Amino acid sequence: MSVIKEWEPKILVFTCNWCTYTGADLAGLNRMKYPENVRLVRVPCSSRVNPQFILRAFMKGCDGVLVCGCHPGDCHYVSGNYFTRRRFMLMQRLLEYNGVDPARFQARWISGSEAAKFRDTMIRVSKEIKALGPNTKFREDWYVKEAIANEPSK
Amino acid sequence: MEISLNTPAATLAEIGTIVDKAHVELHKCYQCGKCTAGCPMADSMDITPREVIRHLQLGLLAEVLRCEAVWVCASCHTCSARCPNEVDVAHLMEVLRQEAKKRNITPVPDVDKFARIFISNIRSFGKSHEVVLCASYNVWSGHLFQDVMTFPHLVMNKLVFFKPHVVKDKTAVRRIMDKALKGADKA
Amino acid sequence: MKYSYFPGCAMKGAGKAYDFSIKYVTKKIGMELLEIDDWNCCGATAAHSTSADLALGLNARTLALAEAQYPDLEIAVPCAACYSALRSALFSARSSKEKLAKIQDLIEMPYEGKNEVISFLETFSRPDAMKAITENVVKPLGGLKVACYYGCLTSRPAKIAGPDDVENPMQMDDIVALTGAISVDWAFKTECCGGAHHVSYQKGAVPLVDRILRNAQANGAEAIATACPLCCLNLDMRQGELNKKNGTDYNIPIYYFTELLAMSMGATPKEVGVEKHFFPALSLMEKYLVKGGSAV
Amino acid sequence: MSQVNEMQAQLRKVAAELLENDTVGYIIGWGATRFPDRTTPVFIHEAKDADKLMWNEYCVNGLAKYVLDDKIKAKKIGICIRGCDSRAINRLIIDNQIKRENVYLIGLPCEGKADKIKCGKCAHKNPVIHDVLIGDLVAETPVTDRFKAVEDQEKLTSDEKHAYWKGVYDKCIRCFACRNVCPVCSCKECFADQYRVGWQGKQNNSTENWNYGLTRSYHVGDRCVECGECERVCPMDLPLMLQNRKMLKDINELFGDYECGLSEEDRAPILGDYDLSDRDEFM
Amino acid sequence: MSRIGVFVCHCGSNIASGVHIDKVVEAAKLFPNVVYCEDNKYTCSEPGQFKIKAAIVEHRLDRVVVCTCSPRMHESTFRKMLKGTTINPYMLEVANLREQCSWVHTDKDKATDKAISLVRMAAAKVNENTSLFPSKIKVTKRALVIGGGIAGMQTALDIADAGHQVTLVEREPSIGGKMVMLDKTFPTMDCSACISTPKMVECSSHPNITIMTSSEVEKVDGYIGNFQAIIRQKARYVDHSLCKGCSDCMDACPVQARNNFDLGLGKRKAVYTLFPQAVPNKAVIEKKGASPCKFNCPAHLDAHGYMALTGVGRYEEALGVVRRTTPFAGVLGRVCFHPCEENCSRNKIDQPLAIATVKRFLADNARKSGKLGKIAVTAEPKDQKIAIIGSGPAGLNCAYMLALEGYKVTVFEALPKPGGMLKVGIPDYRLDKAVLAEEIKLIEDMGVEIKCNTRIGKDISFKALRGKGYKAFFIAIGAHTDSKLNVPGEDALGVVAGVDFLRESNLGNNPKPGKRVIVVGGGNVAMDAARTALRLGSDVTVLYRRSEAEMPANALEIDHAREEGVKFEFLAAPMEIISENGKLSGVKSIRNRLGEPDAKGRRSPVPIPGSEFILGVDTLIKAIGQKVVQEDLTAAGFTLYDRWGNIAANAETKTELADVFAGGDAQTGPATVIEAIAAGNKAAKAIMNYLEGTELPIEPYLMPEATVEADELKNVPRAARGRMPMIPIQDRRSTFKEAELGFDEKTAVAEALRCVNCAVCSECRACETACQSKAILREQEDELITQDFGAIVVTTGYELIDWAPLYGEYGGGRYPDVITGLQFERLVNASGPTEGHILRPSDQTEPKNVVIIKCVGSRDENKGKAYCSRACCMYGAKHAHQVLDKIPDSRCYVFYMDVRTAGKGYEEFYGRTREDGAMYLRGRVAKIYQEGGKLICKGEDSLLGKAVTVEADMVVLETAMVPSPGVVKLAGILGISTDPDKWLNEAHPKLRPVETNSAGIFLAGTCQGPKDIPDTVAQAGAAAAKVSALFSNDELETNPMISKVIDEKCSGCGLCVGCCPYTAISLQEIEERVGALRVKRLVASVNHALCQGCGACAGACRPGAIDLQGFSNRQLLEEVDALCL
Repeated sequence: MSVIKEWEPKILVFTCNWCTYTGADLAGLNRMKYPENVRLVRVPCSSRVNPQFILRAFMKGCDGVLVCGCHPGDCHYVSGNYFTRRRFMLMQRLLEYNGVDPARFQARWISGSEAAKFRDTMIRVSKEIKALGPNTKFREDWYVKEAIANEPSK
Repeated sequence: MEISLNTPAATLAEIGTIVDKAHVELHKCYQCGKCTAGCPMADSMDITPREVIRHLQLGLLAEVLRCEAVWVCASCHTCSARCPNEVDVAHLMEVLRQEAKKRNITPVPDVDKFARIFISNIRSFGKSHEVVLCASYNVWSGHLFQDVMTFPHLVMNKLVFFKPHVVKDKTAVRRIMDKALKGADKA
Repeated sequence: MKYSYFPGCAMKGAGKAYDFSIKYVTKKIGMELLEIDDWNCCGATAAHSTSADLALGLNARTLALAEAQYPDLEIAVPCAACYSALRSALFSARSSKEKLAKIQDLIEMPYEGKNEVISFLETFSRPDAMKAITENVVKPLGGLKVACYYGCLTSRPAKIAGPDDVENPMQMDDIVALTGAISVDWAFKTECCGGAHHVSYQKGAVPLVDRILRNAQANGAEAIATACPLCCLNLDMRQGELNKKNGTDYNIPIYYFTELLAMSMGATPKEVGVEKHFFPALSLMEKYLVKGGSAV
Repeated sequence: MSQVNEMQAQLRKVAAELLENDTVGYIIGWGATRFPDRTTPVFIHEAKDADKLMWNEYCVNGLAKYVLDDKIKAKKIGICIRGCDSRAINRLIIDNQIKRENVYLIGLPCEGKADKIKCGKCAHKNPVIHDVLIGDLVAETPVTDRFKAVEDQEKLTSDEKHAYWKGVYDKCIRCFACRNVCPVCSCKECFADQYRVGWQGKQNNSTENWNYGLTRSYHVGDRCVECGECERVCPMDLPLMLQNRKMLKDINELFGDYECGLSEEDRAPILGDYDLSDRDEFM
Repeated sequence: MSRIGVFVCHCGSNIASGVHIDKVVEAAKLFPNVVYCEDNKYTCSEPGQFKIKAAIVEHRLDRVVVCTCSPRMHESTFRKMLKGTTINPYMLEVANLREQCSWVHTDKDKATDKAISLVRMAAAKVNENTSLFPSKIKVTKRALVIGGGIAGMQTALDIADAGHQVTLVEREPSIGGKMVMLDKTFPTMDCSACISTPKMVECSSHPNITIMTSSEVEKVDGYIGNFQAIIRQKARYVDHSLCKGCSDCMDACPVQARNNFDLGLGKRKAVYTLFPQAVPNKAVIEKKGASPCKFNCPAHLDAHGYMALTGVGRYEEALGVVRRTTPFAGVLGRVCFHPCEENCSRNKIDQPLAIATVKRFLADNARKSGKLGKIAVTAEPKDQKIAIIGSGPAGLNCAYMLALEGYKVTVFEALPKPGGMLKVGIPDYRLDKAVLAEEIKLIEDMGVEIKCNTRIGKDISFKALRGKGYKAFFIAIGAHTDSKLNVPGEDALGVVAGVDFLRESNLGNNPKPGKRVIVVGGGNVAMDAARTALRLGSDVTVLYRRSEAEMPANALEIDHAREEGVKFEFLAAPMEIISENGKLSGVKSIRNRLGEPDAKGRRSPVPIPGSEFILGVDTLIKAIGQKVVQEDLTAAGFTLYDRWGNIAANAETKTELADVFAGGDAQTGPATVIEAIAAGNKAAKAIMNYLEGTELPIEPYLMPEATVEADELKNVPRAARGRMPMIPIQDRRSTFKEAELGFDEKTAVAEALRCVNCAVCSECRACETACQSKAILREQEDELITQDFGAIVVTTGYELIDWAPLYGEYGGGRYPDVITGLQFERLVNASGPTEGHILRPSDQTEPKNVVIIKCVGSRDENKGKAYCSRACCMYGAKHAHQVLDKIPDSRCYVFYMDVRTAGKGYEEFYGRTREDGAMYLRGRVAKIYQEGGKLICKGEDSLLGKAVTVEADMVVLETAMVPSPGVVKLAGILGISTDPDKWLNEAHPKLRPVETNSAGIFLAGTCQGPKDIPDTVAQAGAAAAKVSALFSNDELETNPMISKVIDEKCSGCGLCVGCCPYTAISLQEIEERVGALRVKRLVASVNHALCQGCGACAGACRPGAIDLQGFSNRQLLEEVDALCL
């Protein structure tokens, strides 16, 4: 019981540099609060995100992954997010088909001005993931253990 | 008198279902009045076709169902053809007529009467028959002598028959009509 | 050139001249019309303003009969009102499977919405028909100025009626031109004549006829050709009346476009029943037929 | 059977001519093995050897991918193709792996082979392209249950799904046979071999296997020609098409009916293209 | 092993207050490869940066992680800082501890954990960073501006003033665009021309601006700073280096063409300048090709040319045009079967022009007035002698052409009279031989010698003539013997050949046919024979084996024959000639029916067994075809024939003997006069080539046919073809007087004016004569010019929507007095068709009641466009003002939906217009119709709630703006995008309004969307500024964080190519070793100038063969791994 209390999920958020990352910065500027368990990885465009990154994250013990980009039509690179849309609609279904809970992998459009939407999304997602508990599926505990072992402790 | 625009949600919902039946999106209308301008019957209407739409936009359903315009409409579809915003006014008028009928509101009784007679005429013969039609209409509506002067002409030129043509399978036709009219009021 | 034929109620009554002239012309040009057995009334405006299903049911029945009797023939319809009513039924049948099922259940007959419904403007303006007509014109109406009046229901709603042009259709003009008559360019080709309102709402309907006649007159028309018994009746019946009431001097006899065809193909005005019109229409024809005769 | 024998005779005749008049450098086809119910891919270089070509219900192997081994392409390659092979060939053409003019396609309409799993859901028994046709076209039987298995799988709960695939990938030995035989796997260097970059770990455990399997099905998913070779060659008899067809099914639902490799100028692979009107679930 | 330094920033208390900095530092020290870590109050500050630099040196760091605010804030700062150190600026990662950690979290411990993890991610990533170096691309400092409207001119001027070269490309013959068409500009009402023409002049005189009018951009390759454009300079048919801009050519031009600049309200010449102040002020010729009449004439006579000249009463010039090709105007005018008329575009609306008859008029007119004159030979005399055998149309025309070139020509004729078939084949009632004689005389007067009664083979031979010094020969002996019927009894007395019969009668040896004459055949000879026999008093029946429809004779001939009383027996063929004691008595014939069409589509006759019948006859004339008489030539030593017995010569009239040429019937078999003339002309050219050793084209110069579609003619007023007067029928039956009398002057001119000028330019060449500076280039062709550019500005502007097909209720274009706003501008414009008087196009009267309708095509998704065209409200008001201002006691009604006056002084202007008395009615007009000369507008005043009608004299439709035609094509060429309405897309609606998504390509003006002049000019300036900024450097530094292909991994599948929005990726061939051999294969390659570094390609590439530098797969995977710890 107490373990669960302690437990914080690890949530990876890929964000495009021009919209969502900006939105996140804006959220910061406005001192909006959201859970600590989300970590952003900055990429130039959501279309940069190779779906294999997501598999990798789950393998290595991530509990939830989110891909965020500009709204369709607003892509800084004209059309990138249209590719994102197709890739991850299919990837999401494939993961679900393989037994990964759809909540664990999601994609969202968040523009540079939508700080509030960014915050709300983060809060919601982390709540959902937390509710789901640690991801056991598609995850190699051995890696995680190893990794922690390798971490020089003090 | 002052009009309140705090229309109850129920009414708005009603309007919603009505316009949906006519596949009309009220918000599209920006009140240019091209419908009214082109309407051949506009002169005889109490409120113009544009105003019919306007009333609905404002949620004033009762007024619309009460108005004559809906019944004066000759269903020539000129309005719909010319509307810049693809609002099918004519179709809407038709749906409104049906709705009004459901509520037994018939502000232009003659038009309604004629329709009823026409339909009962079909019920009895399966085909409509001018003499019976006009005769009974005149009796019903009280315009006893409307167009009687034309009658001799019709007769002389054998343009009318006294023995109506009749559908063989009358019952079939009736069954269809009854089925169809279930809900809508029977003629 | 073979069609199944839906005459419609009017053809047995006021529209006799229309009926006759169609029969005459089609016979001349070798177009075969097979009347649908036991067809019923289309319900006209009365039906669809009462209930959509009523209009649907009545017309679906006729269509179903046609489909059963002449599976591979298009249905030719002379009366604009019937044409419109039948077409809308056809369209809703084709709109969706659900709708079709609903219809079948309503009329309790098999029906698939196969056969096209077309007007006589359409049948006659098809190339082979046009050709046949040209070949059969023996007494051209040389120079008769005709205003072709299409009325509402052959042109609107456009997606139902499928006219060549909603505001300024030319089909009838082209056909009439074959008779040697000159179709005038006027503005009221597709304006409404008032339809059934002439019975049930006269005070509103009569001015419409007035407007139509005025514009025809202003554009130099000597005659008006129609493609609908009701239009014809209204324009015809009211003309004299208007002259009396408003002191107008309209002198524009009303014909069915098929009457003009028939006469140019050798039918005598009497045969066609030209003298049966309310507004005297015989003399004009006699005048022109003679002229035309000599022109050959 | 006689029908088939006629075809075999015709095939040999045609092959001999092609080699004779030097239309092709050699012909890839099926040849006999010492087992009566097995054939093996053969490369016929001389007219006199044309009689080594076989055509019978045991001609199971897909041949398309062999054309990739010829790097020099000195001469046209003659190759025997059934419906599935022909789609594979188209695939290779679309992916710029071969040029149409470098291959001479000997079409063989195919009623289905001994391998029922491979041929079970075959929607294209006749070659969709060919230069010469042996025998007559056969009637196609429309496939109604293309995605049946996938749909059943989808009905499972997510735990059941996971359990099922875990079971599958526990078995996998990552021999890469599926990849090596796949006509769609035409990469110069497969991600799965790029340990340095880190797409794929060396460790042998179900997660790595799974990572491999899932990634592979994602990579071929929008281009799979459904020849079923991967499944056929899998030494562990893993249900690989069940994985591949999932993406095909989604593509069909999301982006309209889609069968890959039906023509030389197929529409761009789903993932290499987009449409403004695509469905949006990420709002 | 890399050496990473980590620098944690307090950012004052911004970070420190939310995160335990010390813990972070401690943790960071233990990360792999981290050799140094320190914290810092303000890392971004001067001292902060200095400390980093110091640490780099001290600890030999090779990469740096800065843990501070958002990289969007200071990444660039630290990159700049690193420039001055041993570390490459791209060996830097920034961990965002402020915006995304300290500021957004409350629990300091948790925040600290997150911070540590963020730093770990950054460290892991930076470990995989590689040094990156920006590359440079050179900039061509020349701008291409497409579209010479006000936007284009302004942009060009601003760029040019900044000192850069500009090429301004305009599709029309002059720059100026729409603005110069306007009269006044709202709200200031200053004269549009007065403010725009100076700009035009400035453009043309600016040293840095090259103006290319009548030009279009054909193709554009390359990328920012380095575009190559191919520009098509369309043929103008005028050498602008010579043209002085005087209007002599225009005065000379007989063609009245539609004036597009006045939107059809006025006329202009085929050679024209767009408008008086045009820049450049040089003439251009509108030439759509060769008019059908000319194109389809075997000899390509300039029919259009002489029709045009006739139309304006310049008959002698017109005749001159005919004589460019042949002296036989009078003859052709009578006997030609005129394929010109068959192909006349008038056929599509009423009847063809009577081209031949007008030609006849020209000749007859010249004769009557004695102006037939002589034909001057300008060429200097040459001494080569040429012999022509046969004085038919072919021979004589050949002689004519050669004589024009100054050669010595002798024509040898076997018969006593020259003219060949013209003389002995065609009866007098069709062709008055006096006319023929006079036109032959013209040729003789040019020095051509015609020797009659001189038969080749008998009196002369090639050998002898060569001996006499003749250098070349043209055989044109025609086909003067008949084909046989091949039926029994054919040679009975009384059976004569059509050609012989006609010859006899034409030479005046008046033959005596019997009472009952039967002519067998259906060609023109048959008709001539029949009508001749009829005139000689016989009762004539024509026997033809097919039906009338198949008769080769031309229809008019048949009609005339019938009128005159010739009888016809169709579908009947002779089987046997019956004669009693050697004298012809009857012909046994059989009925035919028509069988299946043969190869030529002609239905061949099939005899009906047992349908034989006998016709009594005294004379039977065979007219079923002619053959060449071979005996004479054979005797003369010429023996080359084809299998039909015609002289064997190729399309260029060359025979196998180098010096012998042949043409006309003799070569082709029986054909027409005009074909013979064509052959003669060709032969003449061939002979000249032979004599001069040149290889000039044999056929006359001819452009592609300029066909006109019926709907282009639908507004052309109908006019019946001129009637041909004829002599009384009884005279026709009995005498040989010419049956057709020809046109009088009035009819001829009227007929000529029916011409619809298919090709616009009639090629009459009047301009060539008129132009003193010889600037006209008749045969000019389009020219393709390739040039390099550094930037492109698109300023293609707008068009007005074609409202007519959309608005049937407004008359669909059938009412001339329903006009568009732009047409109104032309009407009120002092330099317009009415010199500024507002007059109704229909009757040129001043309208008193004018209705203005706004939003026609705009805000109408049903019929037109959903959008608002922005400018209409204002120029609508302007038009209303102008009507009320210019027309005394006029009234103006404006139907509007809304009045949108967002602009300086706009609302006030609208107010003034109302003050002027404009009546504003809120509502759309539903219908405009004509009744008694009035245009009746039905609308609703929606404020009154009543339907209203206005009786107007003129209606002005303020129609929607749409992108100018061809913009979609251009967008394709430039690789830029358009919106659903085809307006060009800007890169960002708010922040990058004049850029496109392709770097280096900019937009200005209405090509981007509807706007008024001030906005347009502002945008033009903005675009110019962008271009100037681009040109301010000699080189562009490209962002090095772009995609890179690893060839070994790339299989060249091309998936990435489709993913790139900048078309930066292409497949390139590389060579690589396979065993012993080198083989070529395709791999992707990235254009570093085009790539913007989005990484869509890297996200798509399955084997990771294409990777994004700075965000490589390796880097991101490491970052992910680190995050998961």
